[in-house]
Amino acid sequence: MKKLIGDVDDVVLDTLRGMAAAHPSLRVDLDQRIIVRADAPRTGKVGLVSGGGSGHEPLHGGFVGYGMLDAACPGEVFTSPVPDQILAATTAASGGAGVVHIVKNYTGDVLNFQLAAELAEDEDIEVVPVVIDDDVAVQDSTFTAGRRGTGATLFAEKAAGALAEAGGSLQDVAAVAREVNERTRSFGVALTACTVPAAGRPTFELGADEMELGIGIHGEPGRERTRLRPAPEIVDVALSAIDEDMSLSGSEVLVLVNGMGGTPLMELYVAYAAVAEWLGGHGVTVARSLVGNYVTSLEMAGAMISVLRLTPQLTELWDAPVETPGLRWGR
Amino acid sequence: MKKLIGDVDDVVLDTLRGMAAAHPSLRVDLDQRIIVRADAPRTGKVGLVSGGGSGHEPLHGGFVGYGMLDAACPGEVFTSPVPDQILAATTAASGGAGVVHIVKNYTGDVLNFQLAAELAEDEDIEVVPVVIDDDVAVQDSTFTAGRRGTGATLFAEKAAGALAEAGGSLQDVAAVAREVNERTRSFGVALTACTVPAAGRPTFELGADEMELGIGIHGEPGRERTRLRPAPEIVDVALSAIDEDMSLSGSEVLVLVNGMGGTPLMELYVAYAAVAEWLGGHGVTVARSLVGNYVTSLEMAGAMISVLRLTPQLTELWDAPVETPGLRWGR
Amino acid sequence: MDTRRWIERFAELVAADADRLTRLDAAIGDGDHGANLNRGLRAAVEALGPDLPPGKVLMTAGRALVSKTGGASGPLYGGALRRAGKALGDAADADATALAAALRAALDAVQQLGKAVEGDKTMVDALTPAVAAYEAAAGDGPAAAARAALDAAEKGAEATVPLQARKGRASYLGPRSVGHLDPGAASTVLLFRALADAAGEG
Amino acid sequence: MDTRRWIERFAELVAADADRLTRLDAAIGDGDHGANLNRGLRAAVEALGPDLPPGKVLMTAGRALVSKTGGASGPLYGGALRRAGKALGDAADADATALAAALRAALDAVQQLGKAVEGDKTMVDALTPAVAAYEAAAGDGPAAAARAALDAAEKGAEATVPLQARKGRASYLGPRSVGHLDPGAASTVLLFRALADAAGEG
Ligand SMILES: Nc1ncnc2c1ncn2[C@@H]1O[C@H](COP(=O)(O)OP(=O)(O)O)[C@@H](O)[C@H]1O
Ligand SMILES: Nc1ncnc2c1ncn2[C@@H]1O[C@H](COP(=O)(O)OP(=O)(O)O)[C@@H](O)[C@H]1O
Ligand SMILES: [Mg+2]
Ligand SMILES: [Mg+2]
Ligand SMILES: [Mg+2]
Ligand SMILES: [Mg+2]
Repeated sequence: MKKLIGDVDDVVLDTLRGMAAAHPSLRVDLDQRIIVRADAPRTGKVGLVSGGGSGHEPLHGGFVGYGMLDAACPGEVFTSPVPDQILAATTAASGGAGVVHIVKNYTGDVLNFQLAAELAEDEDIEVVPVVIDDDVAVQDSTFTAGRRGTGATLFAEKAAGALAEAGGSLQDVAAVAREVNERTRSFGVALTACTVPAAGRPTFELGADEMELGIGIHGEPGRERTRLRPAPEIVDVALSAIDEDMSLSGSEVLVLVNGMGGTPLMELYVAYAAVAEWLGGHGVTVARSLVGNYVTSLEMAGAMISVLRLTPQLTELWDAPVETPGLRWGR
Repeated sequence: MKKLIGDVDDVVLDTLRGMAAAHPSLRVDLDQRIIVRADAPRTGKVGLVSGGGSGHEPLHGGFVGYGMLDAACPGEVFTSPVPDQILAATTAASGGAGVVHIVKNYTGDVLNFQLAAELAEDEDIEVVPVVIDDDVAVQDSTFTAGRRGTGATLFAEKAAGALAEAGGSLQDVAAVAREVNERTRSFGVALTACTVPAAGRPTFELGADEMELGIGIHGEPGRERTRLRPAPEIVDVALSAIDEDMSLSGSEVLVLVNGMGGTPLMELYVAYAAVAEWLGGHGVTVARSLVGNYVTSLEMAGAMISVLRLTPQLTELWDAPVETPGLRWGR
Repeated sequence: MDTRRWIERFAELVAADADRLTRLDAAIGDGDHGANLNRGLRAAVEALGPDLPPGKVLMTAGRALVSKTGGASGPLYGGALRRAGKALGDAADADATALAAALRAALDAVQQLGKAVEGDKTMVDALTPAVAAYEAAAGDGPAAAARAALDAAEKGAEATVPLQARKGRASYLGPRSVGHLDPGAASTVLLFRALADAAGEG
Repeated sequence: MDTRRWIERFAELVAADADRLTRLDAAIGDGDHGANLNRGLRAAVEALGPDLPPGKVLMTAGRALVSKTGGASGPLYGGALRRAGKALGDAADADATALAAALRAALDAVQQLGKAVEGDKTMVDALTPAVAAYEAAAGDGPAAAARAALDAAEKGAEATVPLQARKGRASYLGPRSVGHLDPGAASTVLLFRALADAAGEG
């Protein structure tokens, strides 16, 4: 295992230490393991909290700040946070107007956030959870755990954060996050596996000319293994899967070409060139785009494409000023 | 070779296509292979141009925009651009007040920029080159090609760009870039090699428990190969080398923990925690910091640390608004 | 029935087998089940104060598991033990009949939280037959009942191999989840091995 | 002396050997020397219009190399050929004496641009003895002179192996650059092999 880390058992703590040192605009509580906006809680503002396993940086801690999250709670690598920790983040974010939980749809995240919400209600904090499940690689049926939450998480945190900053109500902030989720679809591919520090070996083995289609963000293998293909073909697989699930033709979209952590920007731009061409050729207008490593899976090589069908309000919320370590514009 | 690309021969062109599609604020000329600010040239403003081999993204093209570069000219992967291309960028950037070339100190870059400057002078554009050579891993002597240009390039582009935006003169803009270079030292390590697409195989082989100390940004091996060490020890090697060359104690610094392309943010924060601790323990005040992938070497895993001894003016120039794909704040 | 010894033994077995559990989870999940349970159970054992009644032991351990494990298994095992502890109440002793009821409550808790049914390729596939076997053999005393439960848990776990997962992370793999032992079912076997060991000692 | 054939042959040899040149460069540089020269020389051959005098051929090729190669080798080889072409002037023919002077001018250009001296482990280590050998054998005619130059270039290139680099990227490696053949010296051997081949044909 080749990682720039110290003690494997301390990797999350050391990450938090680094974030604390690098970002004076954040309040990092190493004991509670939460990352909080320096000015939280803001009285009267709806609080926005998210969290999940570590290893997806900058998600979620890197999205704490003006116009986005009030607090984040990172669990162990690829392991959902525990209820006490989620509660601490919720309390830190609570300005009396309620708190929205953005929860990626994994059994562990859903259960732990649910328990935390119960604890928060004991402390008279109203919590509305929004579950994100945008990954089309997984069949959505009552016979599965449902779809995974991936790139839509970033979109939901941005839109809900902007609305909360603008004074939106608890119900409205939750509703916009839900709307973003409903209008977003994602599909990811992996060229390499990744290694959970505590495990010390890759979660799966891939041949030199193989790739995984339909991966998640936890180092799990995908739905299908195929031979390595050129970027335009991969993009076609991903966008066709998305388009089949949610027809894109005629819409204005926000598109994210998201690196999984080990893929350099150069390749993401190459992929984005293919994405832009595909969408243009299918009658889709790209109104906004984002290319980079935002929702990662440790050092996995690969990319995930997320497409959000915009509305005028969602475009406005996307464009609204944001000031976080991971996403910043307008101030 | 596992890369998200199409035809290997088109990788630079495809990257430019992607950048063009993703960033409407840039004018990308695919024939000339240059990336230009949409509003360039600005009459009376000193132009700022940089370029070099591709494979270092977001450097340089990702730093074109308000408060930073006017134009960038990316060569083939790890290969300096050619004079005609540099001339095209220079012409595009020229608003009549002269153009500063930020040139990383590699024989090829220096020679090609020199030839381009001669061509530009034939067209009555005054060009002042500033050569960046901040890498302490290389002995600086008249018997070598001199030190390599690495992280200081980003700092110089930011400072010179801010000063040019503020109306600084040709000589002043060049002088501040030179000053940044003189006050910056860098040291990098690699945990893995990287693969130039056209070559198809890694530039060197590293054992599972080996790393390279004192690497550059072109996939070359470093000065020394050692066993893999924990992040705090690596940081100590890097900062000791920097400190020995330019004493840091008592100064206020801007520090960059820069990923080489394949190392995820989590590990960079872990490294930054160690950096902050080391500097604090050695009487150095970290006034500003930046953690992320800015000056990369394709998909190489590893990190480079750059330290700039700030002055009040340099802090101000660093804080000034910037709006580029790779670096953005204040607007 | 010494529930404290049960939990301690469960922690020992998981610590010894953490690597295998993690490897099972890497194959069809995210490679952290062993680390998760190990972390949670260390906290659970630490949380156990002296001289607690059997029900209180399970409630305390369950709460610690919920607080420290994370992932899906934390709330599920934690909720199960808490509910089992609640079922035992404040009684100073827990005989086989009481434990049978407690185990049933544990199973109910897992199913309420996780919504999985038998055949979904989860810990429920080991837990369900184990609880039934314990109930059926409760009349023969705690040691015999625990051995029967262990036997059933092992068979139930083994039976997850050919199944396609419908709950938890493994469900993302679709047909590719077939042919692997479910890690949660594997750790449930350890839960009943610990019960059998503890009952056998006592 | 047919300089056009010389350049075409150089392009052929580099195309055939690009992989080896790149591998040499990967060992102590950045792994692009073969690709660079190959790209540049393809452009150079394309740039050659019909019926150019020998000097003009070299100037045109040199300019194309500068325009299309990039890297250190582009300006160096390009500058060398341009200067050699200039030395030949507009003459319709280039005999061995004229070519000797042109090669000397090429070497001067490389050294003016790159500031390397013999022993720095660069193309200069092959070019310097090759030019001297050509000059010394010019009296025996272009074919014999070119063969002598090739011989000297090969020896000069081989002699870079034990050296520590003091110019170019290989200098970054310090002592680790010892034990490797310099890629630019290797391509200079091809330049003289092409010259020998072209002179032998003519
Ligand atoms: N909905 C569920 N109901 C019952 N058990 C479940 C459910 N989801 C997951 N599990 C069990 O949890 C195990 C995985 O636990 P663990 O790896 O610790 O959590 P995570 O999946 O969050 O990483 C699975 O093997 C399965 O037995
Ligand atoms: N200063 C110099 N003088 C002469 N030759 C040089 C100099 N620097 C580099 N070279 C030659 O250039 C070769 C490398 O060329 P190439 O790989 O194409 O360029 P780059 O080093 O820019 O990648 C070296 O092997 C060496 O022979
Ligand atoms: Mg997990
Ligand atoms: Mg090069
Ligand atoms: Mg797991
Ligand atoms: Mg080279």
